[in-house]
Order: sequence, then C-alpha cells, then structure tokens
Amino acid sequence: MTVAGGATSSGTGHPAPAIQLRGINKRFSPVHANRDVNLVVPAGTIHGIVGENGAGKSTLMSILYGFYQADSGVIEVGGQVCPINSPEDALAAGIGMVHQHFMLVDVFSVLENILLGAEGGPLLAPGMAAARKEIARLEADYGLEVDPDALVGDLAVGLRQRVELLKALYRGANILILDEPTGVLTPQEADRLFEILRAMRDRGVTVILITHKLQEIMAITDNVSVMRAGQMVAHRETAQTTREELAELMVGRKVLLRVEKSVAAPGDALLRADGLSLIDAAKVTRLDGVSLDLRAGEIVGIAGVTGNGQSELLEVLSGILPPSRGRFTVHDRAIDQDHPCTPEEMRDLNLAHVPEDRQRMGMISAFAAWETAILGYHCDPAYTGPILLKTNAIIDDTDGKMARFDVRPADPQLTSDSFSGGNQQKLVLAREIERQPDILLVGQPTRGVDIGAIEFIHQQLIDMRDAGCAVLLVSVELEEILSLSDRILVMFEGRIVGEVAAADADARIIGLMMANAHEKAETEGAAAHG
Amino acid sequence: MAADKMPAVVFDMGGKFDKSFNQGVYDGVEKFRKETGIKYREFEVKNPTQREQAIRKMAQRGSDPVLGVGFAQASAIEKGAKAFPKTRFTIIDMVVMQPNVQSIVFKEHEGSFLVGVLAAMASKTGKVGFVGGMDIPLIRRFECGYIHGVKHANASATVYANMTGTTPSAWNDPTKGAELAKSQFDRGADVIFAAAGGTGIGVYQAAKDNGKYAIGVDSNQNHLHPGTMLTSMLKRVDVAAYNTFKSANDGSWKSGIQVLGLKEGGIDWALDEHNKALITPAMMAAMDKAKAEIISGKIMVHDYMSDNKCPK
Amino acid sequence: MADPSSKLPTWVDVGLLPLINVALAFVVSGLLIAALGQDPFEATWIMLRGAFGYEESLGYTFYYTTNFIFTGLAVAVAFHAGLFNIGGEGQAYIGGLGVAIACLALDQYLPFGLLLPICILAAALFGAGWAFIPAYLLAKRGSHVVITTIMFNFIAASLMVYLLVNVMIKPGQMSPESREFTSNAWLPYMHEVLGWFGWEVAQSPLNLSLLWALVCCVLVWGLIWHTRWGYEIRAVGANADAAVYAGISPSKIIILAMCLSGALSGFVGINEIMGVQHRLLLDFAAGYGFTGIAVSLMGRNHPVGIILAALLFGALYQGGAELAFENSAFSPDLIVVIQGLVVLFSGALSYMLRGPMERLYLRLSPGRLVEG
Amino acid sequence: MGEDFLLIILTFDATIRVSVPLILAALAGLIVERSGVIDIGLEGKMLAAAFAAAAAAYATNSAWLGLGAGIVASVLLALLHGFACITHRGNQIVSGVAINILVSGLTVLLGISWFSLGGQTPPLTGDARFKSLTFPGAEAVRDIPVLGPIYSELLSGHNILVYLAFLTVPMVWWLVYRTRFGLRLRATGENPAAVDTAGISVIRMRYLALILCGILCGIAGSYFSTGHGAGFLREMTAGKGFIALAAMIFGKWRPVPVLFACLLFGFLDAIAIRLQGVELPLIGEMPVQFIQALPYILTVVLLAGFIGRAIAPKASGVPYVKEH
Ligand SMILES: Nc1ncnc2c1ncn2[C@@H]1O[C@H](COP(=O)(O)OP(=O)(O)OP(=O)(O)O)[C@@H](O)[C@H]1O
Ligand SMILES: Nc1ncnc2c1ncn2[C@@H]1O[C@H](COP(=O)(O)OP(=O)(O)OP(=O)(O)O)[C@@H](O)[C@H]1O
Ligand SMILES: [Mg+2]
Ligand SMILES: [Mg+2]
Repeated sequence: MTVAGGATSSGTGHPAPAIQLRGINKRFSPVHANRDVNLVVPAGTIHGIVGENGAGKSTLMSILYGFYQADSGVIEVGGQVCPINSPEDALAAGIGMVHQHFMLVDVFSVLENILLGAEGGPLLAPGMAAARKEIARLEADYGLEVDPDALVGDLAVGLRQRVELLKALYRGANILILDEPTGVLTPQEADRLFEILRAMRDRGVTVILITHKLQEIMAITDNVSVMRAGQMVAHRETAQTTREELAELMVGRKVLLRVEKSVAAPGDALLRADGLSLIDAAKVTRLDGVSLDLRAGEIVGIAGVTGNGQSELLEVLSGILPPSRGRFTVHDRAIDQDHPCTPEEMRDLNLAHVPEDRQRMGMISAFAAWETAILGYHCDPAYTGPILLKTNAIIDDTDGKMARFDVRPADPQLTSDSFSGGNQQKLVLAREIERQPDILLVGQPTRGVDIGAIEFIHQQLIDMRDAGCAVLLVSVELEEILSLSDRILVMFEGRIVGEVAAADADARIIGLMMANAHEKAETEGAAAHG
Repeated sequence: MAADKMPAVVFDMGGKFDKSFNQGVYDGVEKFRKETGIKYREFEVKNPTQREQAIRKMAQRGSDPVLGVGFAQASAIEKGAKAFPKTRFTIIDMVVMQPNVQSIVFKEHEGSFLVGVLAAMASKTGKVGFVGGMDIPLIRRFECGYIHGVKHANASATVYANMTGTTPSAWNDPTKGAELAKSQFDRGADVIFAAAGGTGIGVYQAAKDNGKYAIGVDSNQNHLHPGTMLTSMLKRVDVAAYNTFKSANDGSWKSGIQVLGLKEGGIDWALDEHNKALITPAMMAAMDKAKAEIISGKIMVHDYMSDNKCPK
Repeated sequence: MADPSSKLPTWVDVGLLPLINVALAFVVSGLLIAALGQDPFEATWIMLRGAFGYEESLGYTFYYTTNFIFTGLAVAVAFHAGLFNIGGEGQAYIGGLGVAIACLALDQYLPFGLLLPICILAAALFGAGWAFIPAYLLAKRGSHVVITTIMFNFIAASLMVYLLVNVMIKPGQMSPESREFTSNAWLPYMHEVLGWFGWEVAQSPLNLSLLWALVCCVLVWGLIWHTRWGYEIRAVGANADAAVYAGISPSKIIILAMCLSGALSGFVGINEIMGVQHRLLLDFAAGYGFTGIAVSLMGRNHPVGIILAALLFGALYQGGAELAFENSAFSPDLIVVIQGLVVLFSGALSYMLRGPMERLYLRLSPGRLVEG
Repeated sequence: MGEDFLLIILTFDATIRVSVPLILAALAGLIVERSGVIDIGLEGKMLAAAFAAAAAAYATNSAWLGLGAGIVASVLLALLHGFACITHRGNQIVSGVAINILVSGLTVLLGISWFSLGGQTPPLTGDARFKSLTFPGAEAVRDIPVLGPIYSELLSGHNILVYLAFLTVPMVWWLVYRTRFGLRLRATGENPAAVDTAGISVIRMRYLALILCGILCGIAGSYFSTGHGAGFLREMTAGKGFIALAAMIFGKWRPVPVLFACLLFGFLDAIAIRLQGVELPLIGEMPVQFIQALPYILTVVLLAGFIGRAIAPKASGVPYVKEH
C-alpha cells in the first residue's frame, strides 16, 4: 500500500492538479444542486470548500466520489479525464472520502471496518493479519492511534473519524475528501485531526476539506473555494483572504462573527442539582456527583469532550432519565430516584430542552414540520382539544414560528427531513424558545449549521438570557461556550472538574481542564511541593 | 332438462382429494357419472360461510339432489332445505330433521372395533397405536371403538393415542403424521390405525419405513403399501354418495335417517390381494366371529357419541 | 397516501398505477389459465360478474370486504406504532369467542339493542386481551412481537378446539359447535335492513357489520392522524427516542396500539359469529387475519387504501368462488394463485411501473418539471 | 432404566428429524436478513421446493435430480423476491406474503394438471427418495449401554439431507464470520451505505444472499417430500417456515444459537407428542389441546423469561436508496 497513482507530474515542472472538475451539473428533481461547477485542486495541498447549508458542497463531493452521478461535466484526476461512476472507480483512482455521517458499521470492530471492501482475498484471516501490520504502520506515520479490536459502536466520535481516515489511507488514497469532519469534534480532537492532515499533506496527499468553521479554513487550508446556491462563486488563496470576506462571499451579506452581549444580571437559582449521579444499564457511571446552580438571566456553559457525561446531564435534567443518586430541584419541585419526573412534567415546570442530536431526538423525520413543531407539547390545550388535535391552529402557529425563525422553506407541510440541518435546528429552537421557558437546556445548538444560521441562533440564546431565562448550554465548540456563557463549567468523566467565570475564561486553561490535565498538573505540582 | 336437474355435491374444507372422506364421496359420484353419463355440479368450500352459499346456489340452479359432505354442513343443509322445500338434500355424517332431507350416518365405532381386533392380533408387542386428526367427537368415536376392539382381542394390550393438531392443517400434515407414528413405534407399538385424512399418508409411510403395520381409513388404502398396510376400515361414503345420486335418479330416494353399520354394509374392513398374505386364518376366524356378533347384537360396541364418554 | 417522493400527480399515483398493476396481475393469471387449457376471457368475465354482477354477489363481496377491513385496520394500527402484528388470526378467533360467550349467556334475557353493544365490547375486549399478552411481553421484557403473535395464533387454535370440543359444544352433537343463538343475538342482514325500507335485495351474508367496519375506518383515520394518541402512536413508530424526549411512554403506546389492533381483529367475530354463523364454530377466522397483512400493506396503512384493498380481496374471494361454481375445471387453487399474483403485482411490485410512468408523464407534460 | 434411556434417545432422534427443515430454513432466513432483506416467504419457497423435488424425483426416479429441481424452484422464487424488493424496492413483507400465497395455489394447480391426483404427486419409492444411511457397525453396537443407542439410533440411520443440514450450520457460520463474503454480507444488513461507499454493490450482495437463501430453502423443501416423506401433499410444510423465522429471531441471527433454537422447537414438538395421553404426576392427564399448545406456550415463556430483546440487523426491511 504505497502512496502512488493519480498525482503524477506533467514533466514541465508544473504538477498537474490532483483534481479538476469542469462544468459539473447535478439536479435532484426539485433542486439544481450543482450548477456548472468548476474546481481545481492542486496536488499536495489542503483545499477548503465553504458555503451555506444546502449550497451543494456534499453533493459535489459525492459526485467526485462516485456516490452520485453528475448529469453533465468532466472529472479529471491527476490531469487525466477519469470517468467516476461508482465509489469503486473513485477508490481505484486513489480518492478516499470521509463522509459527514460516518459510513461505519457499528457492530464491527475497527479492523473489520477498515477491511470492508479491501479484504485482500476470499478469506478474512490472511487479510486481517496483513491489515494489522499496515494499520500499525499508518498509525505510526500519521499518529492515528486506535485499537483495531475495539467495536466501532463503542468508540467516541473522534476515534470513529480516525477509523474513517484509516479506511481511506488503507486503500491507498492520495486524495482525501473530508465533509465537515470537525462538526462533532472537540477543539483538541480537531487539532489532532489537523496535525494528521498536515502530516498527510507532507507525504503528498491532497486533502479537500468542507467545513462551516472559518477559523479552520484559515488555520489549515492552502486554498479555499466558496459555493452558494449550487454555484462556485469564488476561489481564494487562503493567505490572501479573511474570515469576514469568506463569510460575506458565502452568505451574500455581512455577517457578525462575534457575539455582542451585555453583562449578565443573574437572579434567583431556578435549578439546583445536588450530587447527581447516573449509573447506566451496563453499570457504568455516567454522572458522578454533579452539583450546579442555574440562575435566572444567565447562560451557564458546560464544556467538555464528547462522552464525558454532558448528554446524560441533559437527559437527567430534562426528565428523560431518572438520577441514580442525588437530587435536583426545579423551582420548588425536588426530583430524585424515588421521585422521578417525566419529560412531560418537566415541561409543565416550564423547563425546555433542545436536545443534542436533533435527528435522533429533537424531531421525527417522517413527520410534517407542523407535527415536529409540537413535539413534546402535543397535549397542550392550545394544540389539542379533548379528543382532536387542533390541526389548523398548529399549522398557523408553525407558520408563525417559521417566519420568526427564518426557517426555509417556510412550509409547515413538508416532512421534517426535507429541511437542511440548520433549518431543522431552527425549527427545534423555535419550538422550545417560543414556549418562553424559565429554564432552557440546550445541547450543541449549532452543530453542522452554517455561519448565517449560527449568528441567528446565538442571538436567540442571548435574547432568552436577557429576558430572564436560565440557560444551560452544552457544546463541544469551545468558542461557542466562550462567547455565549456567563459562567463555564467543565465536565470530565461525569464530574464537574472546574468552574470559570466568563471574564476569566481562557481557552487554553479550559482546554486543559477538559482533558483533565490541569488537575494532573496541579496534583503533580502538589506532589512535588509535598 | 337433464342439464338443470344435474345432481350436485358440496365437498367440505378438506377438499375432494383429501385421501379419505371427501375423496370417498368423490369416487362415488364419479362412479355414478361414468355409469350414467349424467354430469354433476361440485364445489369445495374454503370457509364456513361458503357452505350455505354453495348449498343454496346449487339448489337455486335447480340441482337435485344436493349432497352435503360432512357434519359441518348440517346447518347449511337445514337452511337450504327450508328455503328450497322442493329440492332433495342428502347429508352425510349428520342428522338433519327436515322432510326433504336424507341423513346418512355411519357406525364408525363398529368398523373401528373390528380393525382394533385385527390390530391386537397382529401385534407382537401387545402395544398398538391410534393417530387422529383433530380431537373432535367424530374422531373420538373412531378411537373409542378401536380401543374396545383391541381390548376385546387382548385385554392386556396397550393403546397409544395421538391427535395431530388443532388447526385445519391437522388433516394434511404427513410430516407430523410420520413423527406421531414413529413416536408410537418407539414406544413399542407395531400396528397403528390412522383416522387423520392426509396426515395418514405420513403414518402409512412411516409404518412401511419401519417395517410395522398401519391400518387405513374410510376408503380402501391397502394398495398404498402392500405388505405393511394391515387393512383399512371401510366407511362406504362412496357407496352412500353413489346411492344417493342413483336413487334420486331412479326415484327411490327417500328422506329420513339411514344408519349404516356393519349389518347394512356401510362399514367394513378391507381384505384384498394387497393384504391377504398378512391375515392369518386365526385372524380371519376372529374377524368373522366379531363381525357376526356385532351384527347379531351380541357385542354392543359403545358409541362415544351416545354419552360423550369412552368407558375404559 | 401519496408518496412524497413521487413525481406523479396523485391521481396517477394512487388511482391509475394500482389499476394497471391489478390489470397486470390478471394478464399473468390469464396466461396461466390459457396454459392450463381454459379460456382466460371467460374466466375473467365470470369472476367480475361473480364479484360485482348481481345483488347476491355484491353482498358476498362486501361481506368478505368487511372482514378484511377489520383485519387490515388492525395490522395498520399496529404498524403505525412500528409493530408487526401477525396475530390477527388468533385475535379474530378469540374475538369471536368473546362474542359467542356474550350471546350464549345473554341471548335469552336481553333484547338485540342491548346485546349488540355488549357483543361489540366483548369482541373488542377478547381480541384486545389476546393481543395484550404479546404487547405486554414486548413492552416489559422485549420479547419479539412477531414470534409471540405467531405463537398466540397456535395457542388460540388449541384453546378454541378445547373449548368447542369439551365445554361449549352442544351436547350430543357430532360437530364441534355451540348451540345456535336465539334470534335476539342475530345481527340484521343487510337484505333485511334494506327490506325494512322497501328495497328488496337478494339474500346474502352481508350484515350490519359492514357499517361498523366503515365506522371503524373513520375512527382509525381520526385516531391516527387527528388525535394526540394517534400522534403518540406514530411518534413511537417513527422514532422511539424522540417519543421518549417528548414525554411519551413507548411501553404504554405499544400496549395501546396492540390492544387497539387486537380489538379491531376481534370485530371479525361480530361479522362472522353474530352476523353470519349465529353459533361458535371451528376455524371461522379462515385466514382473514393473515390476509389482513396484505390488505393493510397494499392499502399503505391508510383506511382509504385499506377499504380499496379489502374490496379487491373481497372481490377475489367471491369472484373466485363463483368461478369454481361455474366451471369445476377452475379449481379453487387457481383463485389462490390469482390472489398471489394480485398481491405480488399491486403490492410487492407496485413501484415497478412508477419509473417508466414518470418518464412517460414528464415527456407528455415537459412544462411540469419543477425548476430548482 | 435402559428402556427409559432408549426412549430419551428416541425423543432426541425425533427432535433431529423434525428440526432439519427448521435448521435449513432458519439459516436461509439468517443469511438474507443479514443482508438486510426480510423474507417471510421461507414457507413458500420450501413448499415450492417440496413440490418440484417430488415431481422431478418421480419423473426421473432420482432423489438427487429431485433435490436439484427443488433448489432451482426455490432459487427462482428467491430471485422473484429480489426482483420485487431489491430492484423495485417493493415492500419485503408483501412480497413474501405474495410468494407464500402464490406457491400454495400453484403447487396444487400444477400437481392436478400433471398428475391428476388432487395436487399430490404419486408416492415416491426406491431411488426417488433419500434413504436412511446406516453407519458401519450400527447394528453391532446397538446393545452396548448408553453409547450403543446413541450411535445406532441418534447418529446413524438418517438420510443424507439430515447430515447435510447439520453440516450447514458450521458452513454458514464459517461463511458469515470467516470470509470476505460474510463480512460484506453482515455490513450490508447493518449499514448498506457503508458497503456502497466501500465500492461494493449492495444490490449484488442482496441478490447473492437471496440465492443462498433459495438454495437452503430448496434443500429444506426437498427434505419434506423426498427425505422425511415420500411425495408431495398440498400445504405439506404446514407453517414450518414461520416457525423457522421464529427460531431465527430466537437465535438472534447467529448460526449456532439458531441451531439450538431449532432443536429446541423440534424437541418441544417431540416431547409434546409423547406427553399426549400421559398421566403427569400431580396434574393428572392434561387435555390434549393443552399438550399440543405446549411448544408454543413454552416458546413464549422462554422468550419472555430468558432471551430478552432481540435486535435485528439494523437495515433489514429497508430498501436501499441512495438517491431520490
Ligand atoms: N438525495 C437528495 N435528494 C434530493 N435533493 C437533494 C439530495 N441531496 C441533496 N439535495 C439537494 O441538493 C442541495 C445541495 O445539498 P448538499 O447536501 O450538497 O448541501 P451542502 O452544501 O452539503 O449543505 P450542508 O452545509 O448543510 O452540508 C440541497 O438544497 C438539497 O435540497
Ligand atoms: N434524502 C433526501 N431527500 C431529500 N432531500 C434531502 C435528502 N438528503 C438531503 N436532502 C437535502 O439536502 C440538504 C442538505 O442535507 P444535509 O444532510 O447535507 O444537511 P445538513 O445541513 O448537512 O445537515 P446536518 O445537520 O446533518 O449536517 C437539505 O436541505 C435536505 O433538504
Ligand atoms: Mg453537506
Ligand atoms: Mg451539513
């Protein structure tokens, strides 16, 4: 498995571009997703692609990877016209892709996932042995550590992504497409990823990177292309452009990249948690003695690497899971293992919850938007009579929400999965925020959402705070936590390991806390002193 | 004229090729057709509602007589008879008291008794078996008569009895039939009487495969496996069906109840070239004696239906 | 009912295409009939006439339709909750038991008007009760509902044989049947009802149950799409995690949906036991429960579709019987084959012609292509 | 004691005979469902194979040609299932139901028109049937305590299809867990998009799985009419396809547990046969219907008590669509 193939030199000293796309068109029956798209990616560079939700980035990459077929247009790989009609063709041309939604089999081991499609013979055993060696080599070359025998379903997202990278490299890809790879990563994980990508570039791999995070574009890419509404609207050398310019090119207007907010004026504590613990069915401790106060008129941010109990904290506080130990009070209602509270009762206590994973929990893909827009509130007398749902009232209500939250397309009858991620998120936020809750639990509010929508969503959260709502914000985007929170709590292995006031917050220290390194540093320091 | 006076027969859910009861009727009416050249209408019901539909429809079309096969058609025949008082109806296996209905019932227990005697005598182990289709009164009547016959010939004999199932496939499950038979063979039985429709095919096959004896039912099934088919208990539904059409055709058809037993020749046991070799003179003598005693009333074979009990 | 991914106008999608599919099934059946040496056109004609041609045949067709509506709705309700209830057969059987017990116990004391609601309730309760156990085991123990409902079909059959042979049989009778109910417990036949209004129609087993079946269609439609319980059922069926988030208890919904499903199956007992047989007997469910699966899925789990699919199956049952009456060369098994082909073409292969149809439609009306 | 032991052995012997079609059909179901296709048409495929095998065996007087015909018939139906629900993305359950109905009519119809025996084939004799194989020395060791009966009754004396069925279990296990095909198969049933992006055709995998399913159902069907029985009878599979499906779920889509689930069903059946009419201690004689329902009741009890949640391959039942 050597890195060879596509990227040949043309001999004149100018290397042929790794990828050249000319006049790509792709139409889904109602949408013209790609319109005469041209793209040149020089070999051995990292090339960024940015654009709003639904701009056509993923579609373009799916075409390059042979997952979709373009209606017209030419694909050149390494200077040669290369018809790509299936992922098989793409793999043969040395193109690998890490999809936005990982293409992994959860019940397989890492090794089996890597082997799938490149088994090296009709029997598994010899291929497996060879793969182990090759994986060890790739790990060493690129710093991609992962246990080959772990079940993928048990891995954290960051590790799953490494599996995807290994899959591509194992197949000898020298052109690698990454679609929103950092959407689910912590800053540390993202940094690790970028180190890996740089290592790849240094070894001659060409990388195409799709992302909504402009700081990443600025940090790692050599060139960047901007898409809007299915078209390529600009190409820039990264060194020659700025975040502001890119943002404007993407959205077609000026975008505020910084959140403007006043100083908080916190009131009474509306939610108090006292030693909350959660032990799951597999007897693993997910939450370990979490205590916190949430006061009216403040945003408390919970920072942490994915899988350190943030999700469970939200699920316990919203009544989905009962705590195993400890208690919490919402207004004056005390909740513990013996006095659990259903999500329904929580809503009656005027607590709203924007779940982390909108597709899994926040909405029902097959439901019409108006049905998703009352999820959790379907027993509200405003929406249902003694027997029948007040369909017309709900639809009118949803119309209003869609208008106020700028959900596009503003059609309550469309099924929920026909909205893009950003618009789905706005719909869910509209549902929860318009209840004007006293307490708002928010998980990953801007995951996978474009910068235009991020700006809007952040503003909504600030407005909630200013209206006196207590907001608990869980996010793996450290920048988001830093810019929105009035107080920041850091979670590690189910415990709260630190609290920082917004004013004193420093990305580096919080980053260390998230990895629980500061504590180690402290204890080590203490040991040294003792 | 002949065309719209066609006789008609309504087979029940097992279908006319059930290898036993319905098929016996089919053989009888076919014989009538071949002999007289008179065609008949026929229908196989697939659900309970079609029984009445079919009976009425036949009568409506002017069929006469209309022959209903099996006890389940009683209420359909009764309704049909009331609605079409000019049409003659015959039902087999059940009594319907209507002026234009002829009911033909059989004394299955008498025949079962006889083959029970033969089974006991043919058994070397003193253990014999019975495989029924479904646990319903009719099959219990077979079983009870059979047990009495066995005990009559050998008071210390053991009888294993199994029922096949509780869904309609109980009458058509040769695989299960074979397993039931094998389980009885395993326990030492060496003669099995099957009263289970198509399931019996599996029983007979199992007997052949294991070198044991089986006894057929309803029609003469001796030819299926000469050498291991000990005999068949004949229930001459074919004759009854033939006679129904024949008598209606020549005007001798009479309403009322016909009870056909050994005496009337409606019930018998089969002896032909396929099983002649298996029947010893002693068996022959015992069978003749038992038959004569039943006909003379010396042996009273208990009818399960008389009190829903089978005295041990 | 329209599939959102379809590019065809609704009338083509839910009207024309299904018709073409049924026609295709008949073409293949015709070829088979011809191969067996019979005249396919005659056969088709007899079947059509036999299903719809005269009053009595219509009565029978609608009578079968009634059963299929009940069992089809039953499958659909469970399906909306993400459950596959194969136990319709057993639930119908036990529903009939409930009706029979109510009738046998009360038919000498109560007038029809009082007996009817009791019987409907009994059918629902018994059917629901028989579905409750698998539902409970799924909700509390995670037992796979497909297996448990299959098992409960067998258990129902055993129970019924036991009861009919040992307990409920009319004494001294050959046939394992209960006694006939008094006429207090007879659901009026449609021909009688129409007769009261001076409209004489031919006698058939069609009875008032058909109206109840249609009422059930409306109720199910309203329940599933216009009440919060239906909303909860669909939410659990589509995304159980989201349902939990919304404060809906999947266990409760599983039990609710399965019990509703069982109750609907149980209503077959109203049609069969109270409406037609007027006694309890073996095997009256005659496969209606199983056919309900095909009816529901062909009707895309929507009451309107279910009515149409039930009508199609009713017509096949009755038209098929007619075919066998008319010409004994057409064995009843031919009808079974035709049914299989209809399910195949208009159920399983229902999308086969959609692609070609879309292309044809776009060519005929190019202006309709939506611009993105 | 010896008598009782022999009876136990014979009960196990019956268990084996009854389990054979269940094992084959359940493994067939396992393979397709692992590829993400639900097949409730196992019953229909077995019935068609039983008919084709009996017809061909009768015509050629060769059980092996019968087996071949059975397999061909079953594979053709499997391909029909694939055509409907892989190529045309039809509903898999409806397609299975259609095949079951179609076959139940067609076998009888063809049987009547070919043999005029009311849908049966003529009884098969001699070479048209798979005969029991007697292991060397089986007769000689019969009287040795314990091992004798085990060897001569339990192990020896079945027809070749029985041994084939038991051999199929390790073969399927090996195929599913140890080969490239198996890896791809399992992946297809869990996440077809991952398979597709790995450059493997999901459609091809699913068709291959269906063909294997057809072959196994073909053997199972042939066993009914040319192995265990001797000829075809209408509906002779009597719902075994559904029981096999239940066993597959019971065994959680894994070959060895599926084998044990099939043996369990077979054993419950064999036991129920022997319990009919037996006086049980304390309870006395149970109604025969209760004994007949016992295997089903026990299945439910076991399922509720011990097995817990069975999780199907994630993608099973869902047609694979990558582009609308
Ligand atoms: N499978 C599909 N079927 C129909 N339309 C599609 C499909 N995939 C994408 N589209 C349409 O194509 C357009 C481009 O989608 P695409 O997924 O490429 O956007 P994107 O730029 O990747 O967005 P995001 O930033 O949200 O990932 C969208 O407007 C969408 O409506
Ligand atoms: N299967 C589909 N059918 C119709 N439209 C689709 C389909 N898949 C995607 N789309 C469209 O593609 C667009 C972008 O889809 P995509 O999944 O890339 O959204 P996204 O914003 O990237 O969401 P995520 O939050 O998962 O990143 C959406 O507007 C959606 O309408
Ligand atoms: Mg995208
Ligand atoms: Mg996206």
